[in-house]
Amino acid sequence: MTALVTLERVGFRYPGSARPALRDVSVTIDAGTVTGVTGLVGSGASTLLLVAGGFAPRLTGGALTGTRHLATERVGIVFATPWTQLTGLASTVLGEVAFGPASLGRPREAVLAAAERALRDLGVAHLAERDPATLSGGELQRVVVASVLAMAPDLLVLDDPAAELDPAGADGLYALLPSVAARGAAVLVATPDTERLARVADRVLALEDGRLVRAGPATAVLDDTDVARIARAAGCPAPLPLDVAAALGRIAR
Amino acid sequence: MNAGPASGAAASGHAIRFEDARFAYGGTEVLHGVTLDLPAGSAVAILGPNGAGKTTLTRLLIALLRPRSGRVLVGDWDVATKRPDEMARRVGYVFQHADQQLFERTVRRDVAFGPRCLGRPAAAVERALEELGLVVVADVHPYDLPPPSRKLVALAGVLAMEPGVLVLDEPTAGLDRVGRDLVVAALRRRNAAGVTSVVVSHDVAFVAESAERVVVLREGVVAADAPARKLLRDAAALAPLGLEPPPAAALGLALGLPGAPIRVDECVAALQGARWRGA
Amino acid sequence: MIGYLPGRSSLHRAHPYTPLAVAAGLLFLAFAFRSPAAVWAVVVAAAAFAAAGGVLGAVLRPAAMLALPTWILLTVLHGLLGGPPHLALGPLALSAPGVERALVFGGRIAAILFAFLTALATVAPPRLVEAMTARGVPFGRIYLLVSTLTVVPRMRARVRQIIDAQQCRGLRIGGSPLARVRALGPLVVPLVLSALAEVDEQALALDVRGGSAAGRRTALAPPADHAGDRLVRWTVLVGVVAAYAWKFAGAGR
Amino acid sequence: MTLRDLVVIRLGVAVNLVIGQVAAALLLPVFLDTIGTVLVAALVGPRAAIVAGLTSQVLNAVLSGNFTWLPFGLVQIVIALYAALAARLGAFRRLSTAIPAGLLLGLVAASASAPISYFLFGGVTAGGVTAVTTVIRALGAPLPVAVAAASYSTDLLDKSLVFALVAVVLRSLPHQMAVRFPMLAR
Repeated sequence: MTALVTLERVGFRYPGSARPALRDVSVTIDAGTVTGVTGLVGSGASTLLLVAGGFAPRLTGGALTGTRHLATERVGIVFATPWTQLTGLASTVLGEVAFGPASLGRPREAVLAAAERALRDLGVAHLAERDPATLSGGELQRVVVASVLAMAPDLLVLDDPAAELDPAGADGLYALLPSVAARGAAVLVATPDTERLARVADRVLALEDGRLVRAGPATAVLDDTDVARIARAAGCPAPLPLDVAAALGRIAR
Repeated sequence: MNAGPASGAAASGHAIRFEDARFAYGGTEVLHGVTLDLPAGSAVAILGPNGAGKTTLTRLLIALLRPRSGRVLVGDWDVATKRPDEMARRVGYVFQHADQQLFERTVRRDVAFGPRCLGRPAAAVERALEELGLVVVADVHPYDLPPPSRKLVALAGVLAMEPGVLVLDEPTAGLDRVGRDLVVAALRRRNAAGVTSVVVSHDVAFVAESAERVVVLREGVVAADAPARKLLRDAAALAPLGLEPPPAAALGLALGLPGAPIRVDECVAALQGARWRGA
Repeated sequence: MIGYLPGRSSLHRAHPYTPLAVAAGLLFLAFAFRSPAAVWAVVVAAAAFAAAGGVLGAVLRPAAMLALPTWILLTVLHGLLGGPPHLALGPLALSAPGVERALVFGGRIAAILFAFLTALATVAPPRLVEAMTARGVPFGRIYLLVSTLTVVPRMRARVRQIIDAQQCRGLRIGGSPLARVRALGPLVVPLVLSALAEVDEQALALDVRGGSAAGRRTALAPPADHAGDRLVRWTVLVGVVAAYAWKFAGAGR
Repeated sequence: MTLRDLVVIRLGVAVNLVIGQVAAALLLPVFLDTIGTVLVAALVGPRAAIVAGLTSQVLNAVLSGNFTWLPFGLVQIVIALYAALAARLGAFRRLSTAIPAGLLLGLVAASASAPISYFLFGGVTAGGVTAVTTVIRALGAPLPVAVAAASYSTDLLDKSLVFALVAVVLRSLPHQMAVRFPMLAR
């Protein structure tokens, strides 16, 4: 596997803030994998996404320390709120998704092909002619992801992408991430929703107070899903089961 | 600021009654005669698909909307006769995007805004900050905090008003486990003191932890009204809502744990009581 | 008040710049003349413009609603309160120069309203975006003109929500003038702060989709610019230049 | 101009376009529709503020259908430049300087809009101002005086409130947001 992002002893501080948001983080992110980032609010998960994606300090200001190597310039980012991420320029979903490739000045046919492929990949091809303003939150967030994927990013970072969605919408969105990785991109997703993260992440990074405290497969890193809490109380040794199916074989009378 | 009646003053809660309440936006009726009786101190969750009328129902409680016919009562107040700022003495309403309402320069001052408008004592402000773990950031600007923490600040601002009824719209979106546990604890504490809570949420695990009773709204009518312990273990009833039983309930069911647990601590107690072993 | 009305008229099919150029030309012409007859000739031309777009009926109502109050005020301001000589009109004595002035100013207003409401009703915003993109208009200009319009409904909803939320915290919307001025703070400050808090997300979302790309963007469906379109636009330009030449040559009256 | 500046300008324009809703809810007889322009002037600078003002003028016409306001775009430029200068001189640091600066802007803005209104439209501008003009004219004042007096009285209240509100907003900015706007530090 090729390392797409390499961070060595990276620290980051936002402008105007005395406290570093990241401290001494060393990690590599590989192409073709889904990496989860989790931690309590304020632990630095969102910051890690911005730094790994090369957005901080370029667009946020602030000071980066340590070494960051980013093997690509094609990085996509998705946030929780779909409405901050639309251009507001297009009157159709297809137009919205085509905005990215069109702004690169590629030929018309290539732009449309990229947009249509991204819509198909996310299962929203049937929405192509709809006005984005008429979509539900779940549909809109898929369109946002499609818009970013139309740029064919090598690295896709998502910051709690399902926070505003209902459970069905959230499940649908998380289920897409492994397929994005299967096409060769590295996916980096931060969320406090450890249950869903455990289902899709090849690897999970746990942050505490800006430091990377654990990294590894979900079962080795996560221990705070509802099921894991129950299993721990039942005396299960680590690694704890994270969902109901895993727990059934581990708890017995 | 507002010299209202003294009757709504803190501590004990209020019962809620919907009597054949109907509501229409323009010509389209979205609530078709809802009748509900929620005694003081009840912990109620409202579930339902988008567009079922959940938000319409809760907005009636604070007079942001008035029923077209029928009545909505909070204690002995008919909401049709009150303005929202008068209802605020009895009903604390936390909006889904409540972080957008913050405006003061410190967390503490923003939490104190509601009590100040109502002329209520400031002691409740410190209690609310403490309850939601905000004491350490009390002098920080709310917008210098991450968005999920801002949600807690907004909730604290409503708790500090010490309303007899709490209405929370999707309070857990984006919160981490610690934040969710703080919200659950605050709700349970209020329920025990007689405060009525009404929670609108898609988050069934949170509903299981915070509600005793679940009302399901579908297309503007009450489709189900059952104890949470019954409804949240019923996969067939939840499926049409796009929901599944919460993990604790599902595990309890799969293992056949006694006492029909739906909460994490109930599962833990059941497992320890029956001497289950983890492997 | 009025927006785009789908149709198949020559204006609907024209290059989007053409109706806009005609509307702008009519505005300049309305200010070029100072005699009531000339100004009202421009009004007739503007009405003919609306008829050509098949929107005369649709434009008449909003134009009348916008123009009537000002016409009434003009009649009072200039007709009734104007200087001598006065014309007896039943019980009223109207100032003759005042009436002339009211006709000129009222005509200008009518011409501007007809011209631009027609352009608004016949130029589809997505086609305008395509036309501007094809012409290489800088992204920022298109973004500000079009994207801002799509953001307005959401901002209105947010204003409503902030008013609701502060009322639910006990803020009285009403009372003495001083109380109402003081209520501005809790309503305006959160509107601005919550919007500013989203600025970075919006800038990042645009950035990853090529918002800062330097080259020319691809227009996906550039509207055709026919010889007839260009002829009309040149005619308008020549007509306006001629009218002002005539005016400044001292023949405007 | 960076993407971020562009997003801030769009925000300012959007605030201009919707803020009337707040004034209407509070039944206050003011427009406040330059608050976004003034804010952009203080946060980003004069050029961005001019863009915000002109865009607001065009979009206001598009949204209301009242295109007769277009020539008043000139006033927006005056407001943008004045606000940027006021920000540079620190007028927004205190209410006690912001309000007089706003009053002065009221005079300046009215001095710019009254001639446009008088020469192009015979004294007719946005609804409320024209009604005041008519009343003053009916009391016996000559037309140019009536137009000027009406513009001044409405603009003074409006612009002083706008400046006061922008001062409150700037004072309420969280530290981490404020440091992102180099204009503020000056």
